[in-house]
Order: sequence, then C-alpha cells, then structure tokens
Amino acid sequence: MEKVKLTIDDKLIEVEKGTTIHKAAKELGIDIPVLCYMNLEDLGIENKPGGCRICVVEVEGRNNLAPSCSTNVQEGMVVHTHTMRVINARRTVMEFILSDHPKDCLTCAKSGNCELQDMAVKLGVREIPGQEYAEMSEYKMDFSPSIIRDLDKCIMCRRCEMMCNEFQTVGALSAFNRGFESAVGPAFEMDLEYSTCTYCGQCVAVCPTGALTEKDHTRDVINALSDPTKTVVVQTAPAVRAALGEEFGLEAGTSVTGEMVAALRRLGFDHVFDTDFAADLTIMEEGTELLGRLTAHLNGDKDVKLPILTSCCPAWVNFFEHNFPEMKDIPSSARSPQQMFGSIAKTYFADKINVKREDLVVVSIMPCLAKKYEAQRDEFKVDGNPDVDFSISTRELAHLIKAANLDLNTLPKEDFDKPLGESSGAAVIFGVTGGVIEAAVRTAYEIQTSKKLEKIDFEELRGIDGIRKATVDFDGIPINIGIAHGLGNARKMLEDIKAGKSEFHAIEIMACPGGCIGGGGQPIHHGDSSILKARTKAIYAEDAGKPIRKSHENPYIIKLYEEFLGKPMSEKAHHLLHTGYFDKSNKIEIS
Amino acid sequence: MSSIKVKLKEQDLNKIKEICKSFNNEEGELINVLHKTQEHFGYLPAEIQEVVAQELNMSVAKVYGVVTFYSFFTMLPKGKFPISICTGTACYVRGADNVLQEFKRQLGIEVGETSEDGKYSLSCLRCVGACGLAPVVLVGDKTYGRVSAEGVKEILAEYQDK
Amino acid sequence: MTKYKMYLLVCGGTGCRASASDSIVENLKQELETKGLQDEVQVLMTGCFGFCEKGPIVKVQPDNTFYTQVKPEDCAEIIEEHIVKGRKVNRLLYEDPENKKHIEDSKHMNFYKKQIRIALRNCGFIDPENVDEYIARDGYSALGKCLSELTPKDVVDQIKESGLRGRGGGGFPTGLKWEIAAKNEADQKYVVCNADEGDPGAFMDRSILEGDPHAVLEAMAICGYSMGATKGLIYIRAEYPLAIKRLKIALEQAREYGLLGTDILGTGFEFDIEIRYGAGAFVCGEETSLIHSMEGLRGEPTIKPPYPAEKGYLGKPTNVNNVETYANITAIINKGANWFNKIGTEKSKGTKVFALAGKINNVGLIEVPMGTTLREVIFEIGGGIKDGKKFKAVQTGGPSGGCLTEKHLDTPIDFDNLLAAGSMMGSGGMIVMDEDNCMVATAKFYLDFTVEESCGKCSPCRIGNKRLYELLDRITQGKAEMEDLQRLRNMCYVIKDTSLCGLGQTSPNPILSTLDNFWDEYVAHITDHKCPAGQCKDLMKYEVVEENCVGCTACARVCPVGAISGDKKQTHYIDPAICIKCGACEERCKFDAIIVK
Amino acid sequence: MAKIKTLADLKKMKEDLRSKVDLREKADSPESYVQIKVGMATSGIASGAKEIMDFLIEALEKRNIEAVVTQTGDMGYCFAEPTIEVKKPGEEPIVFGYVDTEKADEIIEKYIKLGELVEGIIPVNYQVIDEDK
Repeated sequence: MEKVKLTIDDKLIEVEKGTTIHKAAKELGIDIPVLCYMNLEDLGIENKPGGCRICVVEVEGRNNLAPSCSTNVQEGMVVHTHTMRVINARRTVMEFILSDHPKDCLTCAKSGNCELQDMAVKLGVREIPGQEYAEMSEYKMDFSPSIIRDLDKCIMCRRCEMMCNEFQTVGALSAFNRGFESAVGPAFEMDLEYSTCTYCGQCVAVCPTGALTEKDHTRDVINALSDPTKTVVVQTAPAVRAALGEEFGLEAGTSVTGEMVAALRRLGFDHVFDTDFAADLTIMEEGTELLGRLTAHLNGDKDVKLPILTSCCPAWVNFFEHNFPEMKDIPSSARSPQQMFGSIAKTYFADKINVKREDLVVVSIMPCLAKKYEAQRDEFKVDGNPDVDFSISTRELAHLIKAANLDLNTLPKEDFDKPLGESSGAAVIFGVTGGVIEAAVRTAYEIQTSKKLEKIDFEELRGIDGIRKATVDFDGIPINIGIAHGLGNARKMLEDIKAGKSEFHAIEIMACPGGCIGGGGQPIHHGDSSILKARTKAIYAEDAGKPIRKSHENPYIIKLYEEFLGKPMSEKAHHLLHTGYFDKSNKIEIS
Repeated sequence: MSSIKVKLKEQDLNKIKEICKSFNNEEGELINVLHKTQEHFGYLPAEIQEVVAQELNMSVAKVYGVVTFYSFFTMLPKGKFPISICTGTACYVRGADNVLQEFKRQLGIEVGETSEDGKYSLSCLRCVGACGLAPVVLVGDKTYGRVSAEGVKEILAEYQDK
Repeated sequence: MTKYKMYLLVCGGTGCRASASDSIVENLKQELETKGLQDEVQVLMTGCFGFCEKGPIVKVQPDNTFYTQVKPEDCAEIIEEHIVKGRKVNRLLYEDPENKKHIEDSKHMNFYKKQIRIALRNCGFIDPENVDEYIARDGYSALGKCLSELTPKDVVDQIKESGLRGRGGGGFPTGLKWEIAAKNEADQKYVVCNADEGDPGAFMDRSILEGDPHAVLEAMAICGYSMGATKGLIYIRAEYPLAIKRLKIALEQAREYGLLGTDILGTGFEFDIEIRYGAGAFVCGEETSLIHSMEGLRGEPTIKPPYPAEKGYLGKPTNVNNVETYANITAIINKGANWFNKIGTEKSKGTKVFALAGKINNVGLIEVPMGTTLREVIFEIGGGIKDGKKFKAVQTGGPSGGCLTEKHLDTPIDFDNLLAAGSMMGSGGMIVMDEDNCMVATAKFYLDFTVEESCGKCSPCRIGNKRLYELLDRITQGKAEMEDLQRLRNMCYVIKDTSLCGLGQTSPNPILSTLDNFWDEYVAHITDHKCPAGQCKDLMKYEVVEENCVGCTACARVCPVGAISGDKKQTHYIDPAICIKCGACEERCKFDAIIVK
Repeated sequence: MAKIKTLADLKKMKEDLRSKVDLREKADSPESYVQIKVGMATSGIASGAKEIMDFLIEALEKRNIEAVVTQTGDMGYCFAEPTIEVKKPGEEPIVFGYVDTEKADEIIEKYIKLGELVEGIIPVNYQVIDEDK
C-alpha cells in the first residue's frame, strides 16, 4: 500500500494513501471533533456526507477550511487542527446548528447522552447570538408504537437516512425539502406507521440528538408495579445483560446478568424471569419445524418450502411482510421468544400461580424497539389483552434502575426465578448474529442423528460478516446454512430465494448489525463498533459458562412439554407458540 | 402498521405506468418521469408518487425527497390561470417586489397558493430571460412586460370573466 | 435553390417572442406574398440579437437596417416602404440617445461597436432551426477537422493553448479539464453540457441554445473525441421550452445528416447526445449536484475530490462544461488557438458574454473581449443609466458575486480582476444599479435567493445563510445595532470558509462587497434609521407637504388601501398605520405634494 | 436528408449552401466588398430600378465578383433615374445615372473590374448642391 507523509499540528506522520485527515490525526492522538461522521468499522457502515462542517481543519495552501472526515491526506500536506480560525469556525457553525435546535434539554430523552449537547459543551458555546429573532424549523411530531420522531431536533447528519436506505434497504426515510426546510422523514411527512418502516430502530441507534428516540413505556411499568392488584412478571432478553452495564459506567462487554436480576427484584417485579427460557422453547418449536421440512424435502416432497427462515426478529418479520409478502409462508411459523414467553406466562404460569390473565402484567426488557410494536400486534392478544403488556428497552430499564437509586456496581448477583428463568447457553447466544441458528443446530443435530455433539461451539457460524455461509454435517447429510444480519443483506438472500438460486436449507436473519446486541434499544454506541464486538464476546462467554448448553436439555422446558404442551408442534403448541404473517405491501387500487 | 391503499382512476394509473415504461422503468430516470407525469396531470399528488415509486421499484420516500427538492415540481394543483412573477435580479431592481405584493393583495393569496375558486395561483420564478421587459409577469403562457403595481388590476381584469 | 436578394431577420429569442415576434414573422411573410416578393425576400426567425431593451427587433439585410420595438401591425409598412420603395421606416429606427438621430445601419450603434462575437457569432444571424444555415457558416467543419486531421491529444492541446477558461463561473482552464477526463481510463465516459442556467438575471446560455444550438452539439462531439467518450448529455432547465425545442430539432437534424450517431463523417467516431431536464434547483449548477440530478437523485453536492473527471455520471469519468464554454470551441479549432489567445487579457483569453440588465438604457446580451472595462460596457455599450440617474453599483456574478462601484469602473474585466475587486465573473450576469437601489436591500435580495436555493446538506449554508438574511432584514427595518455588523462579517467569513460547495462558499459575497463599498449605507440604516436610497419600506414614511397640496384628491383615488383622506380642495393626510408604502400616490401627484421621509 | 459520409462531402455541401448566408455575411462587413446601392424610390421602380437590381445581382455573381447590392430610397437625382451608387473597397462612392442593363453591364466590366471610368457619372458636388436646397 502506498504511503503518504504529512504534517499535522507540527507532527510528521506517515499513513496509507486514502486515509482521511481525521483518521491520520487520530493516529497521532489528535482529537478532531466530528458530528455527522460515523463509522462502524468492520461492519461496512460509514456515514460521511461531510455536512455538519464541525470537523473542519486548516490545510496550508487551501483557500477554505477542509472537512477532515472526508478529505484524504496528500503527500506533503500541512494541517493545523486547532488554529483560532478553525476554533472560531467550529464554534460559529455550532451556534448556527443550535440556533435551529430546540432548547428543551431538560426533558429530552437524549439529555446526558446527546452528541450535540456534548459538542456544544466541548466547543464552549454559551450563548446563541440572534436567537431571539432566529426562525426555527418546525415539523409535526410522529408517535409510532416504537419510535418517536421530533424533527425539530434533526441536524441533517443523515445517519438515519443512511442506515434506513443503505444498510437496511427499508427506504422508509429520505431527506425531503430543500435548504432550511429540509429534514429526514418518511414520504409525505406522514407518520412511520404509514411507511415501510420495520421499527428496527437503527435510526434511533445512530441519531446523535433527540430527533429519533424510543417510545418510552417506563411510566406504564411504574404504574403496573405500583398497582397492588397486579402481579408483574418481567422477562429479559439475552442481549440486554451484555450491554446494560455500559449505562452504569462499566466497560463494554461486562456481563451483568446477576446484578440485573437483583435490580429488577428491587424494583418490585414479582417474578424475574428470562426470555432465554422462551428462546429454548423457540428452538424446540423452530428446530422441530426445520427438521420436519428437511425430512420431507429429503424424502422428495416437492411442495415443502426450503430454506426455512428464522422468525424471532420482529423487524425482519415486518420487513418481509412489507417487501416479500409472496414469500410469507417460508419463514418459520414459530413466534419470537418474547411472544412465546408472554403466551406461556399468561397461560401455563398464570394457572400455576392462580392469577387471572388480566391481573398478570408481563413486562419485557428488550434490546429492541420493534419488540414494542410486536407486543401490540393483534394476533398476540387474547380478548384485547396482550401476551406481553409492555416492552421496554435496555436504555429504559437503565433509567428505571437509576431512578430507584440502584447501582449495578454495588448490587449482588442474584438468580432468575423458576420456572421461567432457567435457560441454556444456546438461548443466550440468541443475542448475536448466528446465535439462533447455532442454537438450532445444537438441538436439531442431536434429535436428527440421535448422537451427542462432540463440539458444541460452531465457530463456522460465528463472525461479523454481513452474509455468512456454512455447511454443517448432520452425520452424512450436509446442511447448508446461511446467516445474514442487516436487512440489506437479508434482502439479497431473499432475492436469491425468489429467483430460485438459494442453496440453503436454513437461514438466520437478524435486522440489526451484530444481531440483538446491536439493537435499536441498546445503550447508544455513538459509532464505536468495538462496543458491539465486546458485547458479542460477553454473550459467547456467558454461553460457555452455562452448565446446560443445549435447549432440549433445559429441564424446565422438558417439564413444560410434559406438564402442558405435550410435544413440539402439538396442537396446543401450535395455538400458543406459532403465528401467521400478513401482506403489508402498498396497494394501488382503481377507484 | 396497515398497508397503504392508493386510489386512482384506471386510465390515470395506466398513463403513469405508460410514462414509466417509456423510460424503461429505470430508477435513474425518476426526474424525467416526474417531468412527464406533471406535464400530463399538472401536479404530483401523493397517489401519483406512490405509483411512480412502485413502477420504478424504489422507495416512495425517495420519490418524495426528489419532488420536494426541485421547485419545478408541485404537489398542489395550479389555478386555471397560473400567475408567475419573475423575481430575477433584473426584474427585482426594476420593482418586481411591488408587483408581487400587489398580486398578493389583490388575490388574497400567498406565493405557492391557489385562490379558493381555483382560478388563480401565484408563484415566483427566477428569470425568464426577458430582462428587457422587466418586470415581467406570466399568466399561463402569456407574457406581460414592464408591469407596475398599478398595472396589476388591469391584468387581472382580463381574466375576470374567463 | 432560390436566391434571395434580401433578408428580414426577426429576433426569435424569448424576450422578443414574448412581445409577439411570432406574429411579426407571420405578417411579414403575408405582406411579402401579397406583393409577390416571397421568392426575393426571405423572412427568417433567428436567435437573439442581444438588444433586448428595444425588442422585438427586425433586421433587414444586406443593408443592416435595424428596426426596434416592431409591432405586428408595423409589418405592412416595412414591406411597402422599405422593401418595395426602398425607403427606411424612420420611426422604427433606433434613435441615438445622445444626439437623437436615427441610426440607419446597426453597425453604427454604440451597442454593437465594441462587441466581438465568438460565442454569439450565429445568434441573430442564422435560422437556428435549419442545420443547412449552420453548415453554410462552416458548421461541423471543426468536428470534421478534429476527426480527420487531429489526434485527441492535439485537440486537448489546442484547447489548452487557447487559454479558454470555463464560462460557468469558476474559470477553470477548459483544456486542463479535458485532459484530466481524457487521462482517466474507463469503459464509458460522458460529456455533459450544463445548461441549467440558474443565475437570476443571466440568460446567455439560453440565448446561445436558442440561437445556435448546433455550435454546442458540435463542441460536445469534439470534446467526446478528445476524451474518448461516446455519450453526451445536456442538462437543461425545464423552464426553457424554446431552447429545448430548438435543441431537439438540432439533434434530429444532426442525426439525419450523420453528424451525430455512429461512424461520423466516415471516421468511425461515434457520439450521440441526450437531453436531461433540470427541475428548478440553482445548486445544480454545481457539477456534482448536476450529476446527481441527472442520476435521478436530489441535487445535493458531494465533496470533491473525487472530481467528475475521475468519478462522475454513474461513477464514470465525466467532463462538465457550460454552454458558453462549448460555444467557443469550434471557433478555436477552426481559427486556431493562437487566434483565440490574442483576444483578451493575459490570464483570461477570448471574449465573455454578459447579460446587461437593471437600471441601464440598453438591456441586452453582449459579447466583449476580456479586458473591456466596466465603464465601456455600462456607458458605451449599455448606453448609461436609465432616466439620467446616477450610477451607483454594478453587480456581477449573480448571487455569488459582489457589487462594484464607481472606483472599479476602469477595471478591465477578467476572471482575476473581478475576484480581486471582491466580486466574480460568475456566469456573466451584470445588473446595474442607480441611486434608488439600496445596497443593504440588494444584499438581502441575494441572500433571500441563496436561502431559497440552498440544498440544505451542510449546516453553514443551510442555517447560516438564513441567519445572514434575518440580520439583514433587521438592518433594513432599523432594528439592528452596530455590533451586529461585526457579527455579520464573522458569519460571512465562516460560511465562506466552511460550506461544502460553491453555493455556500460564495453566498456571503454580496454582503461582504456591500459592507466594503457601502459601509455608510449600513450605518445609516442602523444609527439614523434611514434608508438613503429610499427603498427600505420599513424606514420610509409618505407625507403630504401642506403648502403644495391643492386637494385634487388624485392621491386618495389612486391609493390602493384607502390610507389617504381629505376633502376636495383641502390638504390631504396619509395615515401611516394603513399606508403600505407602494408609492402610487407620490407617482400620481402632479404638485410634488407627497414626499418620502 | 441523406447522411454526410465524409469530410469532403461536408465541404462540398458547405460550398453549395454558401449562397444561403453569403449575403448576410457580406453585409456584416460590407466595406471589404463592392457595395452597390440601387435607387428605388417610387420613381425608381417606375423607371426600372428593380430590373436593374435583379440584373446586377445575377451579373455580379456570374462574374464571381463579391458585392453587396442593396436598395435605397430616392437618391435625389430624379432627373437621372434609375441611379446606382457604386462603392469599391477603400474608394469614394460614385453615382451613375440613367442606368439600364447595358449600362450596368458596362459599369461592372469597366469600372468595377478594371477601374476605368464610365460615362454617366453624376458629380458628387451635385449632391451637395441638392442637399443645400
């Protein structure tokens, strides 16, 4: 690779050709502030519109200032990153941005975690000259079941637009209007509800301000916990425990399962359960379904649909309902772990503790915003009562814990309650890309071959590439497995299936980068992909440390089938644990 | 999240499809498609944009993003007599603003609006290149040169009974 | 072929057509037929003559008679008197504003005396809808010469040697641009003509396309040959229907003759051109925006590098030049780089087309050699200021340029001099202002334009320009303070320093140049709450001068809002709360009884 | 329209089409050509000026003389109609009276081609006197 020598702040450095000034400066330990720029390294996600103009630097011989995030180094370049000209420019530009930004930081969901706020502090902005007569752009608020859009706070960094279009290929968002009136939103500035939005929440995950936030359900949870007539149970998704610690100053990748359980108990939840239990249940159902279709296929049944697609990611379910409705019988009919949990909690468990359905409140803690929408889907309600009453994100849980003056750093480690709190390592890895299919393989292999797995870790299914392929030997039968994370990657796989070019028997799809650990409800990563990698590591470590590593070996799952469901895919299981999908594509009608 | 239903007359739907097809349904031809469509329908309401998006296999948000970026495209129908006031520099220095204000006053509408009876709509455009006639006003295809604020009444009178 | 003895050339530019030049053509033809002269005298609709002030123009050839402000009903007289009887119709002749004499021969008009027409050579001369006329004027011979006598590199070298610089605003050396595009290897390359003239008050590109479309097509083909491109695209404003129509005709005719298409002139060279339509976005004059717009996207600029010459339309090497630049190419090839580089100044070669407009006597389109002074342009060619008022400023370069004053009048016009004077060449709009134009309001006008046209991608342009506009608005309302001027200046510098594309990098120029040249006027608005030019309405008050008012009620009758009261033969009164400051009363009063304070 | 297949074809075509714009081109810089003005007032037409004009245009072209023939109003020499004014490049104009086709032919052959004087010249000072009246 060709090298380029340049000087930054009087320091000489040699970097690869094609490096940006910002990156070269970083290597020298010089921190040039950036706002719109975002790079999730190794995930192929980069936002580089060069729009905010905060990262400008002085380059000798150039008339104007150069945006360091998007200006490549050149041989002999002399760069000054913090001259008075630069400092004045950054501050003035920041004043411009803030002059068109609401000042309601007190009640903003992003307060304290806002990149714009941090930048204002960093650049020392203390007043906004001319604010008293500065016109501010105004848009209507959008309250969807999962995401709240307050475009008054949009600074046109375009990160959400890039995630929605390039990474997810959902296309719900686009920049609209021009100049001062421009912002990013759905077509016709309608609410997300009327768009192709999947509620994956990746727009929220990357938004540097409070323009895109989750719909907050903490008030509902507080109300439920305060109501003496209600029995409140909580379930926590696998990815939450690997990230929650970040909100309490712990290093990324610190698993806080025990402390989290302790905190939930102190918050007053009557039963602290684990979504992982339902993940094991999912494997039983989905794995059985996979084997059923596979066996039929191997026996020459031409009508059987293969590959089977996982269905535990609700954003992914929304995605194919919108974009590939003609393929809605291909994904597994198994409900997601959140919904399986809710269903079992409000039947099996409610019966067990003798509480009426309507007096049992199920709260889920999810790394995800699409789960909020999923919990509200009509098919997951019985007489209007939802199986899962409220779904709150990892971030919302952190707020609740903090509000209760609890600190994960000092809480003891405690165990989940039984019976819906026991889980296998296979369930834990649901939180990362490739995890669901690995969990399924662990179980399906042993059921299909009646042999014990010698090596439980399937390294070939792990990794961070957007699309991965592996062939697992089922005792002589090669099973082709595909894995995609990111809906753009999923789209490619679906197009292949549609075109009859897919060689896979089973495909796992997760909407978010890295799987659930990178979900839209997780602590904000602020563009640091090492955080996602650390979370992944924590998940695999948790799996490795579990005494039970395979779903079908979870004793409480076995018991659930014995006592209640019968066997996987039984009629009862079908009724409680499976679902169907809908065509949500836009229709043009003739009037 | 319910699916969106767009209602259009069959012949309109077919017309849009025909226009898209004439550009090979290529996404890159979006602006040309929008030009042709607006030429035919006079404006680009949401329904039309939905169909165009579907035909060109692209997101309707993007179509909307493009429609709202370019001032030539409009989502509102124009009046029977669209009035455009040139606000190019040459017209400006010769008093186009006074003319514009007078039109606004007489019609009781703002720029970009259409009068309640659908008769007039008001818009500004940047230089029609008839700078020798500044200030210039267009009503439909007809050009009025050297218009003064006092002359506005006269121009409108021409269309009173049409 | 009929051998005509005389020609009646009727201007078919947008301005003249707006004044019924279509019916003039019709009537002239009809009159000729009545007299049985249709085989001796030909009526042609040509491109713009440039003298838009007095349009519609009818020029009689070969005697160069220049009839101005011709009405369709004048046609019979022209035929009867001039053609049949050989007597010029004096009342339609151009009158010299100085000695009030009719000028019989257009060559003696000051307007044309100092002009050298290269880019406009065929405008107002040939019928743009007839390729034969273009060919008769050496059309396509430059392309023929390139294809059969010159290598692509020779062509690039010729253009480099000519010293031609881009006429779209930046003034980048055209030859260099072609060279870079030629050097970047690719399976497909594109030649793009930027005809999205967005500068309000500039219409040279439109006039060229309307008057001489083949010149642009031929030049694009030459460019394609030089860089190895087979596809050309013309990005033209949809608001230019006439130019589009003539371009389409020209393309069709060129294709029929095989001057576009495959195996051009038997040389194996292939080149064809498509038309793409702009949709009203000034920022699309910026080449990266233009390319995105052609790709069907929002016309937002992207950071350069990569330049279009490396990665342009559909990611392929693309050369973008504007119309006027292309219009110079064939002359350079035909007459040689050395002929061209002898015209003009040291660093700016050739001529430049300007659209003269504003408070000037001869509004129109002119082409002068680089190095002509502003004084020559405004006072000789332009005929001075309208109504004998005092020259105040000339704005060049449109929304990216600045206002130049008296002290700049003797500056020879070229790219570098205008830049040094705090303005820029831009596309060639030249708006002349007199004592009645307020310079703060002028700056505000331009900022209003920039705010409207900013794409919104980068924050300094999106928000900063809005803040500049707001502050200027405060000044024109008398609500600003002196410290605000310091802040205004700082905002200007930062916006220039940090904006992504040329739009924002130059948008503060109208403010900075007026701050430099008309500081006192800003101060007067702020400290005295007065607009010296009497333009800023918020600072104006119409009052009745008691001793002059005779109570004729004329003012009260003309007032559109009923702000004037007073009985007949009594002194009238203007209610300042109702008055909208339209000035109608002042104009109507015959007794100088209404004054502006 | 047939395709133009070679550069030579284009050049030939250009030559053929030249006459289309020839007159206009010359009018742009008439000082470099022979300029002939034919007096064509009411009396001019009656006295055959139009015929002379047609003849001159054709005759000059036949002889490959680059000239611009224009018409003008009454020259003020009513007694000598039809009249023509001939101005050779760089020379003073000369007015001829009683011009018929024969005379016109002679003017071309002798005066324009060879520079010899031809009978029938109306003295320029006549014009001066005329104007004084």
